[in-house]
Amino acid sequence: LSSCKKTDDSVINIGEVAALTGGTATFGQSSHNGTQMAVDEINAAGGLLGKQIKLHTEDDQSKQGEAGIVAKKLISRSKISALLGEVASGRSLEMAPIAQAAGVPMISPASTNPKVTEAGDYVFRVCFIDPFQGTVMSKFALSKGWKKVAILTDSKQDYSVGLTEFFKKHFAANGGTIVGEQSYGSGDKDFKAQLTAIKGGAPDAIFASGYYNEVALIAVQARELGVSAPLLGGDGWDSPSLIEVGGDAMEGCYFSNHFSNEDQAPAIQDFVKKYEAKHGAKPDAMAALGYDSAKILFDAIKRANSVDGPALRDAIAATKEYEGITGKITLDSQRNATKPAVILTIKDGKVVYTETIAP
Amino acid sequence: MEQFFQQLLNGLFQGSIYALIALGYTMVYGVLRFINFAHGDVFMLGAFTAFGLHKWLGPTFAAIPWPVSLALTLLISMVVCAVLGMVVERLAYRPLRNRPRLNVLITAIGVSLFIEYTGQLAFGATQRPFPELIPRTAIANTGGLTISIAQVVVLATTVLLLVGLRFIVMKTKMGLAMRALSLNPTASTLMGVNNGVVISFTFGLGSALAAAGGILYASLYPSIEPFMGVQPGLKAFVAAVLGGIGNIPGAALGGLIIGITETLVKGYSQNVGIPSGYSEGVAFVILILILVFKPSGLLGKVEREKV
Amino acid sequence: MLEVKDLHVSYGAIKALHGVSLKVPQGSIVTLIGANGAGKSTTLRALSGLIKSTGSIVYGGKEIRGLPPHKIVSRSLCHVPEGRMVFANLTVKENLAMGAYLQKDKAWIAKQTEYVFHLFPRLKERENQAAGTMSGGEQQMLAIGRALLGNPKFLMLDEPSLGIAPLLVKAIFERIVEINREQGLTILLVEQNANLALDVSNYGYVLETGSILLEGPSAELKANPRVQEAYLGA
Amino acid sequence: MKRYSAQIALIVALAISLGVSLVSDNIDAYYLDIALNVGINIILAVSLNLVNGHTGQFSLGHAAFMAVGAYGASIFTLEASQQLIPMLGGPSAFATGTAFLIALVIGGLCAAICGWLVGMPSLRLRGDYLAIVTLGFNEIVRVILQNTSGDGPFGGPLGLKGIPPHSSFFWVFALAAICVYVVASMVNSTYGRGFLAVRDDEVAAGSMGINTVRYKVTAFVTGSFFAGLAGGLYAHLRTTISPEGFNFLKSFDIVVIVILGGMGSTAGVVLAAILLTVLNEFLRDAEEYRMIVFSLLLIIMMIVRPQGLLPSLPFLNRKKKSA
Amino acid sequence: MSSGLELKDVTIRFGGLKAVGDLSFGVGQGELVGLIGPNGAGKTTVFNLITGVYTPTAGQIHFEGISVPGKKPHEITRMGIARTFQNIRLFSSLSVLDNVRAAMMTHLKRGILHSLTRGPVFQKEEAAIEAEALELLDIFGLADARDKNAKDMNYGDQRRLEIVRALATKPKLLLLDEPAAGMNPSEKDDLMNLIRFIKERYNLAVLLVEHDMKVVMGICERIAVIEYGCKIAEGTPKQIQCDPKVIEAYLGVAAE
Ligand SMILES: Nc1ncnc2c1ncn2[C@@H]1O[C@H](COP(=O)(O)OP(=O)(O)OP(=O)(O)O)[C@@H](O)[C@H]1O
Ligand SMILES: Nc1ncnc2c1ncn2[C@@H]1O[C@H](COP(=O)(O)OP(=O)(O)OP(=O)(O)O)[C@@H](O)[C@H]1O
Ligand SMILES: [Mg+2]
Ligand SMILES: [Mg+2]
Repeated sequence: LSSCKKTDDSVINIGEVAALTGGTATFGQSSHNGTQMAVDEINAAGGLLGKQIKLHTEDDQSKQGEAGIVAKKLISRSKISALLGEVASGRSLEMAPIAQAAGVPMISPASTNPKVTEAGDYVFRVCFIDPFQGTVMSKFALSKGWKKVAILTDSKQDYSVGLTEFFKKHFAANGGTIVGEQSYGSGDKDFKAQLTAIKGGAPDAIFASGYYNEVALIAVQARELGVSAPLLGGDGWDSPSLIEVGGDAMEGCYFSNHFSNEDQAPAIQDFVKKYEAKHGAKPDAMAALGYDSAKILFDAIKRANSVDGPALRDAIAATKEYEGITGKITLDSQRNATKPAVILTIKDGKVVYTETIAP
Repeated sequence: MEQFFQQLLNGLFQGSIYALIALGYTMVYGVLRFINFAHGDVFMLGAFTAFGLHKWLGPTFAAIPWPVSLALTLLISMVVCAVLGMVVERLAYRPLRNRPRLNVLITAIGVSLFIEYTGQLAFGATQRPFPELIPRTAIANTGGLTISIAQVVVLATTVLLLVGLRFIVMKTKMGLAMRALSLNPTASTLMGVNNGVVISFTFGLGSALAAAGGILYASLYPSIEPFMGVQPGLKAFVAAVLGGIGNIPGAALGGLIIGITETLVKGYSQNVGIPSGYSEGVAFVILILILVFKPSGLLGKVEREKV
Repeated sequence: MLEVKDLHVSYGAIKALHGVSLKVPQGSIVTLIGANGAGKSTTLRALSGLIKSTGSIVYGGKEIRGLPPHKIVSRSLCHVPEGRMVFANLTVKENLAMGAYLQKDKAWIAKQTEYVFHLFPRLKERENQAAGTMSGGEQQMLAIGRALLGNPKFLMLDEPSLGIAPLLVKAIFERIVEINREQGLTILLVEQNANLALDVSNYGYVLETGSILLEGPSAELKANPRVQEAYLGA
Repeated sequence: MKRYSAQIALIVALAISLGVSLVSDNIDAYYLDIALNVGINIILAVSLNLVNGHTGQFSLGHAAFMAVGAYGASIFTLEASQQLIPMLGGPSAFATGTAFLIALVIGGLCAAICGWLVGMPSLRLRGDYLAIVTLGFNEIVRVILQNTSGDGPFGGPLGLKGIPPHSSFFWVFALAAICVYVVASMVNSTYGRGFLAVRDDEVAAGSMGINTVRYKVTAFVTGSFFAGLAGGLYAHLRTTISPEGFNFLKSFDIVVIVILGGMGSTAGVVLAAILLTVLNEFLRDAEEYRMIVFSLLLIIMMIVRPQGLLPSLPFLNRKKKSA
Repeated sequence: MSSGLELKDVTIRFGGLKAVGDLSFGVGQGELVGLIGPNGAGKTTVFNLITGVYTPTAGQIHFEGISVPGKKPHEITRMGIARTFQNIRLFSSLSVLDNVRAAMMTHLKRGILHSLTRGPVFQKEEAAIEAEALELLDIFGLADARDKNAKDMNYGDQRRLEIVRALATKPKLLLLDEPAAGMNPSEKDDLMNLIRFIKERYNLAVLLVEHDMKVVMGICERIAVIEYGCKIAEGTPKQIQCDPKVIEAYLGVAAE
């Protein structure tokens, strides 16, 4: 019954779980592209510990339940030494206990819910977490002198719900007023009702904590209804299609992100160019995070000089000031990345960097 | 008060787009007695056809007045989707003609998945901006109320299609054959009806309507992606059942009711402390309430069976 | 007019007809009698293309076996099926309009509709009632009337007297003969009321478990003691 | 002895479940996971088959009852098990097992109660109307769960996490065997012919003395109960659950198994649950073509074998009891 | 209180149409009564009223002294009234035997939980029911077809199965709606004998709707004639045959 499949010792097996199809495929595909790029680069450079890296990618179809199964599959069939993924917190939460129980280190590129890394000492992430990002945007709004903010949350996404929660907490505690709180579900297209209600509160800005798919339409409809307040949001906005769809309506809106692909730092521009050459589009944050998660793993393997579970775990946990595309990454005792956030704004149809807010 | 009227308008337009999609849904159901779960996906294909057309002929279209280019886009996409619908019917549904309806339903789910995932492969998962077929400018801004041209076009199209469809189904020979076929296909073929042709026609018409719906929908909400048809498809289905499935004016009424209530709940629920996210369930709550009291839908005939 | 040779039909594994051959000459009334399950309805279904068969069916000099039903109807071969099959949610009027589906001549349709109403006044009374809510006998009238609107040259009737009150049965059979004489309509009649069927027809076939057992001019069959015992209820 | 073959089959199935469970640590975790999925899908499909296949009521909302069971059982485990286990004599296998069984039954009962509440008013609807109402109920359950607070007992859109992985081979397959036994026994009796009669002709069934409402509700509540059990097992297998996982597409998945297996054929549905779950794993290698291949297979299957894998053959229904 | 069935001034309307109007008549214990009338006279509707498919707009219906209207069809069946359908309504996907078994469910002493035990008591009960069902089928010559699907039977056999299925509910009153339709004259003769036989054997009252006068006149003890929902005559077959009103409305001049 038990498997006798011979493992290939000449390579290092790394697993990746991503939503390549289904509802959130656009995030999964980006992070996968980033990860794959990192793997290709390291292999081209001769691999690690004298071996090539073999990336085993499994699609979870954006479905609950699937992530857990494929995590098990990767661990027990592909004999992976480490696990990368998932973008969505819900699915990372499914994988985390499995990785923890099997003693396989797992790094999530972009799951921002605080609970993800609570699964145990084998579970890490390279992105900042919701409380930080929510606080950052609240600070930013206050710094702009916006005291009255309305909130629009995607109640289907724990990510959006989390951001809203932490934004609200900080904003209200620091003298701001929430003048309207509305929600919708991802996939919705019509937000006129919520926006009409929000309009009544005459907000200085609207915090739209959801993903870019809906935010672009929210902006368009807000302008149609004559609401001119700027929209604020988180890293979920990051995608070229935000501006493609939102167009002029996005002008003057702000969001926080892990990195800016406009950033002129050579490492970043190098990454952007390579990515663009390969995929025909500029990388978004998911791609950058996918790339960073793989690179941090490789860095740890090199330092540990082993792919042994405990050794690798300790090496990852020791990651300090790692120069990633998405900033200088240090993993704290909670295995979360502490790193700065950048605030970006949309100007003349382009995403431009405004400022960096440190943790 | 002004806000309330704006919400009513929002609801009316939202409802009219549901109604538009529901019309095609209910017509296909009325004739073939099966829930065409793939309707929403043909709807998506309609939008993508228009998208492709504009990528290809963009400059040409930009040179002619928008009503003309809109009409052309609609026409071409509707024809493309009608042909597609007929091909799907031919390949997937026709072999199941005399089979239990549940089989056809599963096939429809299969067709729906097939279109969605092939779409995702072909078009990519990321949403794309839909060209501005109808100027996105507001035509009225009086008294704080806003109405856009696109909204008016959608409402007008819905009314037009409602009248046109009802005429086809109730007044033409083809319509009579469609209704007869839905009741007893054996008997209708004994009357000389070529069932295959009628079914193809129905499918073609339904798909054309779906395509039109997709294009207008995308004009209102200008982002398209391969799964864009799932939610409107579901809402249209609910609207069709609410109005009495198979009943054309019923579908329109159902669409309006859902649109308006949904909007009002979204707009005002927060005032009583209920997150507006619950509005997603509103369509279903109305549906269940109405069906409990009127089991055959609002305008559906009580099919009292003679024993 | 119609010649059937060696007709075989099976429902899945069950063989229902084993080589039925029969002839219906132009202008005649031919009847097909037999016990329950003999295959009478099956024969008619095969003739109108509703089920697959093997053998040969030649109508007006042309082979029609294998054609789809609507093609067969378009050659003026109409079939009043067993179980009536009226369109339950359509009104009586709409049902009749469906009968005239292939007819182009509006004036003729109007005239023929009047004729059907004349045959069955009840239909006129109920022209806007949904057919499905009509009584059994009313539906039978509608089924016959509907077939007449197809302007048939060859009419197949499957138990037209089923569920019809005695007075009306007589009337219907009189009409059948009348239409046959006046309009030269050829009729193939399947009937359990064998007495009556043999009275109105010129020629008869007796079907038993899928094969023709006996045939002959109707009067002869009626006199045949075997027929009398088995089918006429001596 | 042949008359008692059903009971014997049940006992054998239970024994095998226990036996395999004892050595399950030696089974590859991934294969074990697939096996458990098969078992859970068997429960879901066989119970839905009682409603859709045998009784002819078209429910498209099975995942909702699964959700109710999953949340019910998980909340019980997360909130009450800690108190309960000491009362049962400390953390022994017996105590955790009993606590788990109680959690599952509570999940099942919650689902059954929901089934009754939904069934009573809606089962007089026919065909597609019932389908849409059950689908609607499915969506309502999802929306409600999703809009709860993240700190509350339901966990909002993120759902519940950290559910202990209690769903062992034994529990899953013992309950699958019991489910198959119960459904098959219910249907294969004179009393049970009533379900089929209701499916074929409600008016005639009423006129033959069959209380059609009672039968429909019985089928619906029983079906919901088992869906709830399956939900509990699912939650304690995956260890996390979220509302989105129980959306109407999940219900479709179950309906597909039922129809592919053959409406009203318990053996066929069991077979389909196995084949589809395994097929799903094989198709992983097709990557982004996976769902395309799957949907094509579905369409082709409906065309070449519309009656399902094993159409309802009475002798199969009568004999095959083990999962 | 009289035993048997009693209709008093029963009326039902469908929209503007009065399908049955102020109809009164009865069927005594063990009686065999015919109900005849032209097409659309309301005969089937009367059956539907008695069996709870329709509820009368006005009037009373009693069976063995108990009021019927408002009761559900299955409750009425349990009171001892069974029927056949003019448009055959068998459980089409069930086997012949299972059609009968389904109808016998009414007499089970134990419910669904009992079937889960599958113990000796259950097995015995199942065997007894099967034997009883087969006996009934045998009377109508259908025992050999026990495993056939009901929908695959020919019309005549389906009619017979309808009667068997109704009998399986162990009624005191059996309502037959055109049982001889679709049978040839000699089959009708057999059917007449069968009806007489089961009436004696199971001590039944029978209400028979039929258009074949040979059958009606041959077996009925008493006949009621309705037209447009109203009773126009009632009496023995002899009286009815000679009643000018009946001849004009229904029989035609020379009723054989
Ligand atoms: N759909 C079917 N599937 C299987 N067998 C069938 C089907 N229809 C009819 N049969 C069988 O075929 C044989 C011939 O049936 P058919 O209906 O032609 O008889 P019939 O002579 O018209 O009888 P009746 O007088 O009862 O109408 C019968 O044995 C019947 O059981
Ligand atoms: N549900 C209904 N809705 C409308 N009209 C109905 C309904 N049921 C019956 N009727 C009408 O009531 C009248 C009586 O019908 P019923 O079926 O009782 O006649 P019947 O005496 O059984 O006739 P037959 O001998 O032809 O079967 C008919 O004219 C019929 O059209
Ligand atoms: Mg016949
Ligand atoms: Mg009648």
